[in-house]
Amino acid sequence: MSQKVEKLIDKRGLRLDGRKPDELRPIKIEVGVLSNADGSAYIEQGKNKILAAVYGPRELHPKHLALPDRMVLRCRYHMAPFSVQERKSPAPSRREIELSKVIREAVEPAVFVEYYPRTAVDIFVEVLQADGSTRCTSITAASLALADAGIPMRDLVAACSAGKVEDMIVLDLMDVEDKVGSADVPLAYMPNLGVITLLQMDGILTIEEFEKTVNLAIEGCKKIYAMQKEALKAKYVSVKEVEE
Amino acid sequence: MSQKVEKLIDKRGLRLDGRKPDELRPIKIEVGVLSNADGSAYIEQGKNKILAAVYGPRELHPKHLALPDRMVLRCRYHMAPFSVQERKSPAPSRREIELSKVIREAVEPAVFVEYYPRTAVDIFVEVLQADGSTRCTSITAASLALADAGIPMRDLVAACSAGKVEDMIVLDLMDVEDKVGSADVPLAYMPNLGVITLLQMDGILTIEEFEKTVNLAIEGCKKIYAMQKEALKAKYVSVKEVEE
Amino acid sequence: MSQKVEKLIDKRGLRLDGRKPDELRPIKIEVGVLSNADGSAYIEQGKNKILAAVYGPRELHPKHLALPDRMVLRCRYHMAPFSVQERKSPAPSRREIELSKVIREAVEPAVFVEYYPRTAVDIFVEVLQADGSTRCTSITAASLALADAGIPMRDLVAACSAGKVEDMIVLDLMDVEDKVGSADVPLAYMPNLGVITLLQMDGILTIEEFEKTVNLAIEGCKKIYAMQKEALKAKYVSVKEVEE
Amino acid sequence: MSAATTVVRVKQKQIAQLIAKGKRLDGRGLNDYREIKIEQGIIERAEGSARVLLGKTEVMVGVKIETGEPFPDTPNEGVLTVNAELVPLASPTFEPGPPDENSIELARVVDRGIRESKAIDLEKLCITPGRKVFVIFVDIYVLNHDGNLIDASALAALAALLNTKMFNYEVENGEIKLKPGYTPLPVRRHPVAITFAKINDKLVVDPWLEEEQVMDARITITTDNDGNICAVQKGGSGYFTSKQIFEAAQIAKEKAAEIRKKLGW
Amino acid sequence: MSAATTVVRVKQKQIAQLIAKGKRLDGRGLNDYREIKIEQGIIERAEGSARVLLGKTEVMVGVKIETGEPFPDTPNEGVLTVNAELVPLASPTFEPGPPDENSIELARVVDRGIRESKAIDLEKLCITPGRKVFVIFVDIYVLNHDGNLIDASALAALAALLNTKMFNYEVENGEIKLKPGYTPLPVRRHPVAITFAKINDKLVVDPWLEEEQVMDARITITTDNDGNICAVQKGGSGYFTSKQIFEAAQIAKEKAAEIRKKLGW
Amino acid sequence: MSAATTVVRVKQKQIAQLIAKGKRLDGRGLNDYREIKIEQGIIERAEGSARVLLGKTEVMVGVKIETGEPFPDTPNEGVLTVNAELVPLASPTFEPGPPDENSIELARVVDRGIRESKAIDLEKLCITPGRKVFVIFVDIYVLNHDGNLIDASALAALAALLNTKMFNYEVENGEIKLKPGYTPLPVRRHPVAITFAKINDKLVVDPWLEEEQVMDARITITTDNDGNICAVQKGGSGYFTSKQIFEAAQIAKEKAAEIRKKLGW
Repeated sequence: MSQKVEKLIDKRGLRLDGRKPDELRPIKIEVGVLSNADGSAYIEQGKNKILAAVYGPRELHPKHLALPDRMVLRCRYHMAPFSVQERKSPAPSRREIELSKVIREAVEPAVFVEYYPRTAVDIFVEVLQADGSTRCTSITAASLALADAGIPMRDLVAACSAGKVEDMIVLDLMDVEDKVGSADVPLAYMPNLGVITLLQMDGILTIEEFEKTVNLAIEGCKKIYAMQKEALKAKYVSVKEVEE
Repeated sequence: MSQKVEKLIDKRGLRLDGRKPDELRPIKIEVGVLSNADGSAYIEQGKNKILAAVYGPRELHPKHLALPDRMVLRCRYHMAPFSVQERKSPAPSRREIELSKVIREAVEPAVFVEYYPRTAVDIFVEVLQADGSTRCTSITAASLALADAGIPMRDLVAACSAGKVEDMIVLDLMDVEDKVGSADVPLAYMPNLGVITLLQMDGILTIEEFEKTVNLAIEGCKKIYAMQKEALKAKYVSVKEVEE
Repeated sequence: MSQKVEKLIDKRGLRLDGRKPDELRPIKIEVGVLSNADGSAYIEQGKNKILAAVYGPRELHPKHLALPDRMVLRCRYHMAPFSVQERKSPAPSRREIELSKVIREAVEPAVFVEYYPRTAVDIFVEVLQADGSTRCTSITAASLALADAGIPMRDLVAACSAGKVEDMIVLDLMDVEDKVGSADVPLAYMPNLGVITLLQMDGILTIEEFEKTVNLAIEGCKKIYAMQKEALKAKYVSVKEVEE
Repeated sequence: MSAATTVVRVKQKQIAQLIAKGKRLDGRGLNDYREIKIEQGIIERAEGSARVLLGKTEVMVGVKIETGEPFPDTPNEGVLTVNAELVPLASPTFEPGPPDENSIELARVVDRGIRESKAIDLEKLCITPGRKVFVIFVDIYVLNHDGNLIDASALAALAALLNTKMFNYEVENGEIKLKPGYTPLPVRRHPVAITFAKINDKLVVDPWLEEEQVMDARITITTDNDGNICAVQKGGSGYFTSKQIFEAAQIAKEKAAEIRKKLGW
Repeated sequence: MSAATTVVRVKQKQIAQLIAKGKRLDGRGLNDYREIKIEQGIIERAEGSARVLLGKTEVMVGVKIETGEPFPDTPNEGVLTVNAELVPLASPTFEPGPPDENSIELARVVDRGIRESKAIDLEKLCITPGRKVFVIFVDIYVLNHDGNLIDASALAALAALLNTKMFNYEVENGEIKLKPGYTPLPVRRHPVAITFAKINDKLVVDPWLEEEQVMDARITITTDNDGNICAVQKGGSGYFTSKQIFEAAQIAKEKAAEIRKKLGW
Repeated sequence: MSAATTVVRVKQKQIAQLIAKGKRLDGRGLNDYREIKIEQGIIERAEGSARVLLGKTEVMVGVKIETGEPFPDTPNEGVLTVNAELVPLASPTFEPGPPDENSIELARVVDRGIRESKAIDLEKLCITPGRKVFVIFVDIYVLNHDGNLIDASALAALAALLNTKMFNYEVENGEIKLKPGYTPLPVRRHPVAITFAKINDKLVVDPWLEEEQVMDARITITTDNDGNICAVQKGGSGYFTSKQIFEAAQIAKEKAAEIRKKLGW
């Protein structure tokens, strides 16, 4: 049942889904989609469908884990059993545990953690459907859910991958490009501060290619950042409309 | 090694073990059988052999789980590895976890939970041999163990199943009738109050059949209730005899 | 891939590795080998390579496990996945859980547990390579790590096995002798007090053979005890040299 | 929960007083169901999927099909596996970790409705008797908890099964050989679960979260297309009279028929 | 436990003073065993079963037989698996959950007695060498804990094994074909475990709960029909002299012979 | 940790002030690596092994080879499995139990360096395509934690792989038949991980424990023999500018080349 891989880039330089090398997948963002969570966001990025929710600041159990001078930020990245080709067991995999850590560390630089000492803020990310670069889409969503929950933040965090596919540096890898391509660089960025909060890489890149890839991913983050702000605005506009 | 199934009801309208449709299996009840537990009961109902013990009211760990206005009632239904045809792994199965919940919820209505705030009362049920309708036999035993432990109660809870086997509504299903029959209704009842505290069903019944089955199960519960009271009396009589 | 077993004792009465029946394997002991632990020791006994570390006295979580009149002594015996022929899963096996208990109970008689009430002292034993009688080598190492951590002790505990191999009572069984031999007696001893703190046996021995085996193991412990004291002295001498 | 006790009691009184007058906090009548919205086929990676909104309660179900071994006592039948996750983004009271008693009960009640009504023709899912069959994984994913998870999950599970398609295949020497095209999963019955909460000795249908927080007990009655009962589950630490249960059964049958009609099942 | 420290010390003193005079709280002499009651065959679902009462200590053992693969280093032998559960109804100190160090030690000590004495003829349990053998599951279930669980469990395990019957069978093309009738499990030795508690430097046999709560250490010595030792286990955080151990071994041998005689083993 | 906050702040200030002057607490320059000591072949039971000392950080790696099934998408390749245990004797902050996020991240970063650089020729580890391949278990065992576990573990893993020998064999009817002698594991690349800590906006290479306790973030860059990057991992709750990262990449390439040269890789 393995996927047969055609050429990933055609003669016109277009990718399997018709995108240009530096083109993002179609993105749809909605903020405040869950009534129980303190903040939430839903993103579709190509076939990625990801839901993030934030609960907190709230009490921490057991209490001795609370920190006297800051909140404890926690994150769980989790994939629905039906989100991937072969059914995934619901128990957290090693991959999910690593991604939970790097996603938390990608959004934490944006949060004023010292505002709510002795509390916990929980980020829950559920991947409903996965099609490559889910950690980036998750960070984009988590950052919006934090903002929606009113957690004080320095900036939004936008995330996007870039990579190398058939000798071309391309933006926003989808699943087949990630698997068959020669390098994948997921990156998260705070555009206002101009700093990188997530950076991973696997594959093989020369230092020059690496720099080019990082810079392309940053450009992608900037575009996503604009969409994040739109989505936040849309929510508050619609809330205002409802209130009026 | 699967059981071959003969006809479950013979020409005379009798069941595989010779019972009439509305007849209970032979029942043997003993109360106060374990020296360590605060209360205990042992029941044989046909080939079901079930032991229930109650510990408490006692302290609860961790303490933040205690409730300020009532006790916490807990229940564990567990099957011995040798209680069934194929050895059962000792780890709790999903079925055992569900049954622990419904058994707890079947006896809880009988308990004055507000008498011992901030405490825990634990019910432990061990199925030593299983032959169908064990959740009912467990409730009958658990209720006696609570009474034996001196937990204040509105009434005893008696439980019994009824169901449909080869177009006949029958009382107190044994294993083969449960597996091959067309419907199974386990039910728990407080005869003095005339109320149902457990009700489940699987199979297919018309609404009329369902009513008939529920009513038959209630009749079964009433008979078992009489035996429960006998068993409690027997214990206290024998204790008195020992004391005198 | 199973080991082919030659004769375990040759015509000259020597064992597979050339030892005489009452001869220990070569032993190398080093104390204070880890910079983070409060105390530590490393032992090679034949091909056994074992590291023990002690942390404490330190706080205990959760606090209600602390004892008002003594420390809580804890021990974890653990084997590295690469320490045995077939890779061992890192999850603790039933064997490791039993050995953790008997090792703890073998060193506990030597510790003045009442000196540090409400604290925990943790002994961690890691078997890096296993070649038979690892529980004995572990006790020898754990006892040194406790001493190195400055935990007040009545005496050092030395441990050694003896057993029966091809009708001969021999000292300090290595893996193949343990597996193919007819009895194995691991024993721990406090030479100054002349008392046994670990004793197990499996195999078949007459009572006379059992006594002989126990006495031989005690002789082994006494020799190891001398080496333990040497190793402790060596460490403090070298520390002194460094300090001077 | 304990700190909130007083709040709960006040709300309980308020809800009970309304119910005594035949009214509910959210404006519904005692036997009114909340609005049901169903979207199917939203997860392309899954063989079938559906998202159900029951008021603000939101449940997603994905169906995956794999091959596996049959159970020894049903060598000619495919295997149905229902699993439920109360993921922590759905409610402040849900915690990460292995399934607890609530999610297990939820999965097993939904499972019984499908299984006992014989909704799926499991015999059509046998590849090689005794050796190889299709295994249908029904994964219930609760995304927002605003009460009555059982009914919402049962609806979502059935909607996802009705949306499920299997690739066509031939069996050659015990191995599956794919053929072009898809066939729908053989679903032939439409079990619908209807849950009631008992509050102050009155029954209300389709309780939402505020009602569940104050109810004494609940009862779920699942009926099939013929109006027969195929699964019942009492929950909660209260009790029912048999009269209440027989009335509930009647209403459940009618409500289920209404829903089936509305959804075209 | 910590709150009970003073109570324990008072009881310890009392028990120790009695023992110094050769007496025990429950009236026994230092080397007296409690009464043993054995019932066999009480679990019809199991291939073998037994319930042992040792004073008020109550242990049930069920034996189940399945087929499985042999261990690679003993391709011609069946597999023996001993498991113990300290179920929480047996004692206020037992908690639900996976086996802890006490239940694991209990199972492993009983296992060693059976295994090292070669009580079961495992070679007779081989079906196809290297591929298929019988697996004997011995499940120890402690129902009431009044001390000396090891001896009671070892007795119950052996009694259950002696009660075990296997269906007759033939092997045809590697598959088992049942034949009419049953054969007893091939049990040829009768290992008996005898446990001593050391209290105030004196040994007492078969300690009950109150003695275990104050003992310094315990030692279990298992002997076979010939009076040979086949398993030893020291437990607890105290120590023994070699003299004490050699005396215990002698008494264990005698007591085991008595018990074997009384039980007709 | 919370109690130590003030101590940490004081130390942070002290370390930061030193770094501003291009100095470090332990006397090193900002781009100085600690001394590396490697011992190979110390565990005879393992097919390969190595112990690395990086300053006082001590890591042992054992390599075991077993046979197993290939992954479905790489039927012609052996399987590489990297596992890390932060055993509690290595640090007061390590606890017994299943791998936590730190040990999982450590294992996965080391794994990616080996895998992405194609250090091992996995195709040479195929026995029967699609059915049977060699599985290489790389078990990382941290024995003393004095900072920069990633680099030390990556070095130890590679050293152990370079030390690994496989028995010679033939395949006969799908079964392995041993032949005399050994062959080294086919390792053809030498990925080296270089980790930087960012402290007060400056990068230092190979941070030791005290530096890790006060760092804002870390970045690990693994390069292969050609100076290409094969793995990157940012860690910690801080951030980097792209300029910092490009500088780090350059230094990592140089440092890795130095280390490779020094070790003769």
